[in-house]
Amino acid sequence: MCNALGIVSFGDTNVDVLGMSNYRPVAAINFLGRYRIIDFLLSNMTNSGISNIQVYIKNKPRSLIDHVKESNFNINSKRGKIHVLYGESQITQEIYNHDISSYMSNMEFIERSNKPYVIVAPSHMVYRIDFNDVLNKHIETGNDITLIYTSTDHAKEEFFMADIVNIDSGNRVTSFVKNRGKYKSRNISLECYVMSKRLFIEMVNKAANTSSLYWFKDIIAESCDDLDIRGYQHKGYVACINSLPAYYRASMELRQYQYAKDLFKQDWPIHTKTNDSCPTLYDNGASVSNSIVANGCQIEGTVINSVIGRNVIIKKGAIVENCVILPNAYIGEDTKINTCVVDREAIVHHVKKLQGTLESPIYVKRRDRI
Amino acid sequence: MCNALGIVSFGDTNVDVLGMSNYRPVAAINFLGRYRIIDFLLSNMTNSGISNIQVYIKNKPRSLIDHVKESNFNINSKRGKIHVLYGESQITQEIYNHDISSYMSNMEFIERSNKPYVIVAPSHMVYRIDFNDVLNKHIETGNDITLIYTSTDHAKEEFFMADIVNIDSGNRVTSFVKNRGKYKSRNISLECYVMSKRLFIEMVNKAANTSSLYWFKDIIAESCDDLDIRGYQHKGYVACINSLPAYYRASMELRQYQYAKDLFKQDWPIHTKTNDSCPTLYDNGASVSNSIVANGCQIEGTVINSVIGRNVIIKKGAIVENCVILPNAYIGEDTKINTCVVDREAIVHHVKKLQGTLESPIYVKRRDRI
Amino acid sequence: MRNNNMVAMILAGGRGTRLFDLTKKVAKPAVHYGGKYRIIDFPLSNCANSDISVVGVLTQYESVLLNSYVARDHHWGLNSKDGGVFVLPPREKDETGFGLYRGTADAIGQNLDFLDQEEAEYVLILSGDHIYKMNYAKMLNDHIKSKADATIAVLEVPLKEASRFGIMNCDKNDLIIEFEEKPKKPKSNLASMGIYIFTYKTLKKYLLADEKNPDSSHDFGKDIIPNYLNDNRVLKAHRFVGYWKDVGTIDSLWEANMDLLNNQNELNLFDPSWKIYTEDTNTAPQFIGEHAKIKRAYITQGCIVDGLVQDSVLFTDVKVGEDAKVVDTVVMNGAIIGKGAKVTRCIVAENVKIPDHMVIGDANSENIELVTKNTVSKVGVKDV
Amino acid sequence: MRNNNMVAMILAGGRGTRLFDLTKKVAKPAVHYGGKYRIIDFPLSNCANSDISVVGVLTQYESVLLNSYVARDHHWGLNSKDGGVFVLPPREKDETGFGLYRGTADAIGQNLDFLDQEEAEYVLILSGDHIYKMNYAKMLNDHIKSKADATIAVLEVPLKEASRFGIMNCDKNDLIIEFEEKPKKPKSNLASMGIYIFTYKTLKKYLLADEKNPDSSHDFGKDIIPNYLNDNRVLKAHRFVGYWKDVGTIDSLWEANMDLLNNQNELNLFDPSWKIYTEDTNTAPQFIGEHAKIKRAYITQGCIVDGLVQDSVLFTDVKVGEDAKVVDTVVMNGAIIGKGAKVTRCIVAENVKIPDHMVIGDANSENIELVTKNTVSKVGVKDV
Repeated sequence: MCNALGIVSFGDTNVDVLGMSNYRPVAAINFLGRYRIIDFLLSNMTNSGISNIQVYIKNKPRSLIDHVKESNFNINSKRGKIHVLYGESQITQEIYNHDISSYMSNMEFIERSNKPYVIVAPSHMVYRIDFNDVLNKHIETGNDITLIYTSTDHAKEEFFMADIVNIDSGNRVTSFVKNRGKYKSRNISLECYVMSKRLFIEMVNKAANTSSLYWFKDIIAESCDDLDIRGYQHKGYVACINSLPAYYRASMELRQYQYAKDLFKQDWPIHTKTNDSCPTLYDNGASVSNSIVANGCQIEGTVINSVIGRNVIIKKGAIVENCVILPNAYIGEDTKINTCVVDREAIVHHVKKLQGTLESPIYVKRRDRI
Repeated sequence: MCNALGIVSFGDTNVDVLGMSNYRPVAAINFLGRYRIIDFLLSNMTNSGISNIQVYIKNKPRSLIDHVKESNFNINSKRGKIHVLYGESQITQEIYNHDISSYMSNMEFIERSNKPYVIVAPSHMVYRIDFNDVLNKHIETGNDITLIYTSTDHAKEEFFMADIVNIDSGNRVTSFVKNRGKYKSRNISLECYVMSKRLFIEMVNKAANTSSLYWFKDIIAESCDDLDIRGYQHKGYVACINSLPAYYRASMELRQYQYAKDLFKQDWPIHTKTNDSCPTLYDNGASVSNSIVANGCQIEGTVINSVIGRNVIIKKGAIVENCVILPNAYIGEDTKINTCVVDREAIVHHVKKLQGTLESPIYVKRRDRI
Repeated sequence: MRNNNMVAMILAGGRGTRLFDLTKKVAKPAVHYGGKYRIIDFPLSNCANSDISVVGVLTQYESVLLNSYVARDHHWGLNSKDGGVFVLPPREKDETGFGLYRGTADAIGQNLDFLDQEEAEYVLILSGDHIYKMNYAKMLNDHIKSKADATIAVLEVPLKEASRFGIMNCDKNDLIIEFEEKPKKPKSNLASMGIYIFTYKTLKKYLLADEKNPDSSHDFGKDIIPNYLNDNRVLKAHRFVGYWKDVGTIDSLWEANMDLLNNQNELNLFDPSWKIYTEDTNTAPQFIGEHAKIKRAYITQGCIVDGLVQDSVLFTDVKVGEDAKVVDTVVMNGAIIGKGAKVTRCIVAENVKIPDHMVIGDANSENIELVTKNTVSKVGVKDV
Repeated sequence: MRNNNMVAMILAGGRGTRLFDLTKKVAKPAVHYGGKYRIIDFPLSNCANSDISVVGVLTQYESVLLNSYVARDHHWGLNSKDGGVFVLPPREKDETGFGLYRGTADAIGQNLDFLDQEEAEYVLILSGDHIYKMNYAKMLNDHIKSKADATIAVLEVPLKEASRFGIMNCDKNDLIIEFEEKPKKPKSNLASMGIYIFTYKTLKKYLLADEKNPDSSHDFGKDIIPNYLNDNRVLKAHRFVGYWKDVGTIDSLWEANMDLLNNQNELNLFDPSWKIYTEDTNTAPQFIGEHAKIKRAYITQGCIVDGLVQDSVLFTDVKVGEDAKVVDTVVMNGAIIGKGAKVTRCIVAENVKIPDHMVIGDANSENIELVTKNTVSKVGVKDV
């Protein structure tokens, strides 16, 4: 039982999965065939025994509310609650639409929680963690804030624009800088903070009083000297989904079982909204390899190195290679697509060939017919 | 089984329960101690076998979404759905924020319904009706639109600014006018329309094309000559809650069992969100008469001719007369209040006397401490 | 949430014969209590509030209502993905054929496959007919910390009453060294509440052995606990402080209801942090009429009151007519007290209709009178 | 929603002995089918899709898994406020004591109190082990329109096979005039599907009378329907057209699975307007490895495939190793096909692990081979 309130924060202005986030918050983007990105963080929280969770979003709440309310995250329906919150008053300028203003306008709900700790984390970082371990360590050490980070040797290619965290020999966080891809090996902040609820409220108020443009991470960065902020290294797989290429890269990595098995453990279910689709029919003519396939698909064509979402139809002669196909999309006969991201309910039919690049995969819009 | 999609519309600009609707849509206002106003319409729909319902709201969706999602309206959780919808794009001017623009921006969901009929009704009209009777009559008659109305002899005092509907001897609707309280006996529209889904979509499109300021009722009014619109008289109790005095009047009427029994029938449950409050304790010193009391209250004072919401505390020596007290309010020792509406979580403690009038009852704001 | 893998098993097979007509068609755990509850709401809500997600309910006698009542597990929020309330009646098996539960231990022993299937690590044994609020998560912590094989919840009772209970004699660390069932000369005042936590792996061995023992009465108190003690297993006493009531008789059921009239009562059903959940009835709020006089009463939704109600508890959908007098009385669901009727020191059973002007019960009676449909038809109408 | 007050009662007590080891620990209705389903998902989903909200499941034999499976009624959306799936095993009663269900009619007869409590107006009797999609709401309309006392769903079968079924002989309005159980010379080809709608009030009378009849076998087909016909009650035949399968044997279970490989199959599980709901497993999507070759297969979540799968159905969490060959085979939940193993014309039971390089089954076998843990340990490893 994790004695903490879970707070799902939204990413800052550097998090924007181009194209896809026009239709929903990054948290609600479909991922790996049957999930939404937020499922991984919410499952981390509920599997850790956190049953009161606040999910903050910036705008376009509908898809996320529907998803969260209709998923079964395995918590007691009377005692537990996953509460989707957002600013109800209109924010005149996008620049003021940050996490601090959301926390401030929902402070009543934060104060009402009877948990002594908070665990704040954004949903665009995908990994598997038992928050009990982090919280126990935090309590044992007795420091002010514990920050989860990952060490990577791929900081040149991955985690672009994420926060590099500098840690001294005593494991104390000394400063943050943006990762602009200059160095290979760096410690990257997962932007997940563990602290007492009291300190969290104090920090939020302080941020609001300091500047009306401050994000929560700004006030954290500013407090490195005054507060005892310690690092907690997470050793497993991490994907940082803050752009379309990053989304694409994570999908390509995780379609391979050797990466994915770190996220999917028997005793650590990833909860999501079931769609009650039937199994997938690999029909005459199908040829599939090196791919993730969700249920409900009807495949008559060729699929190589791809992620195929729920209820996708791939007709005869189609060749889908290095692609991410989101639920309910339709790939028509003899269509050849390579290195594309095809959004929900899109129909690729008349265009017979599409070829993107790793740095900029082709994006086919939601409900597009091409 | 009512073969219709339920559409809960929002009231036009004449519907504003002053003060209370600052915090939530009229649909979500607490009513009769344990309900929200919308519960009566939603129960009408689900009890009639309508299990796919769209609830449209103008703004401040949170309280209504939470209420609807956490209530149990007794529909199959896989097959049925109560979908709360609202415009996600910002509307720059309030004047454009009308039902037509909501329908237009959610047309995808309306089109997706596989029901051949729609029943459109606003939640601020409170009554009990089996929509099967109306729909069967509509199908039998074969007219274009069926409109439900009530006949009243109190049009001077009640239904102010509601629509008077003029009906010819053939039961055909000929025109509408606003009720400005000039005449005693009138037929009042309950703004509930039954028609085919096809015609509904047609009318919405027509309204949008005609004027960007049109409400759905405007296009209906304009179509009296072209379409066969018939009246369906509802004979039971009706309350029209479109202002604070109207809210107050309805509460005062329905705290009397002879009126309320028309709404509360054994075989017609009013579904709502349960709060799991314990029963009410009438403690030493309590004196209660002619009132509705919800569960979870602790009463040590006097209550006369009032509606007392869930978990209200009324301390020793307090006298509550002709009042509507909303859930979780606190009436302190020796406080005397008469003809007041006390909103949720308000604390009346230091002010020892409050006296309103029937035309303008005193309103104590949500979470106020006076 | 399955944090601790503790599965609760509620023994709900009791006939409750001393509750007479109240349990004629309804198992005792399903008897109404406290205005809107049924007794089994208490262990079920305690489970929900203690983060337990899987609950087995072992039923046997007249259980159709009880079974369908507990099966609606969303009432207690126990409908999480991996959780649920599971009705476990005796059943036919490939190997053993079909038989009734022979005792409390046999009831669990016959459901080891259920516990295996739910991957129980700990088993919490509860009774379906006690009224109390208790945090079983804390008891589990105690069990784990003290490395016990079994932990038994105990209550301090007055020493002179101790001989009515199963008494635990403990060392200074509250480890149980001796168990005496209804001892004539009790050595301690720690009474077993019939609430046990067992480490499942060990319990399973004992239950399998007990199943085969022809001399066993297959009872936790009489057989399993003594066997644990004989084998020098670690048994921990977990002290409980608070309201606890076993409502075995009409008088004690009445008393337990009357306790709710005390605004200082320890059960405190107003506490929002430990709610007792129950069926969600579709009833209107309470209508208190113009002739009503209410002096100290505990009244729930659906009641329509137009008479005097004093020191009484009214359950869902009770109607009290004009000029009726209900004093020191518990009126169960749907009962109607006719105009001018007078009811004193009674429990009025469900749906009983007391005719206008009938007088029933006595302010000075030694025992509480149970008013059933039979009573009403037998007693004549006395106009006063 | 309780629009029509029709309560469904699913007879789920069958032992299914001809399914051998598949039903050793699991009642037949709980047997897996079609990748992700259990057989009883079909009647339960049909109920949900037909707007029925209260379903009783009559269980008897080895029912712990089945009971806890159906009790999680939110899987079928059947957890509405007044609805639910209620497990109804035989139970002890005040009057009658305790006994097993003696037949299909007795199973309902012993649960009249449940039907009374749920205020049933019509009772729909279903079998828990048939695979089909059917709109019971339409059948009820038929029942009401034809003012029948009972309505029986019937299926046209080839006349030469008709002698294996209960055959309904009807007049031109499809009113049943005669019922023949497995007639040698069938007069019609309308076979009873064992699906009945009864008007409850009438049925109750017949069931009460039947309970007392010592000569009755307490069966709907053998006793109740003939009694109705004798009394000139109105019995309607409701014609069903579509996919319907009773999977009583290993071969027919295999066939029913193979039917799903046909993209034109009448069962059409892809239809979004009539979904078959089932347990929500927490499995990852399918991982298809780099050596995988999939030719006509029906595969569900949680599978990890790196070999050849041809004309086969893989259930949840199946693993197929590199160079393995799975042909004309049904592989049930959690089974593992080792590297280089070859499985042909088999049903591989749940959690069976086929060792690397084992060869099992025969492309020309007359019957389908059921592969269990025993099979695997008995058969030697043949390297090919």
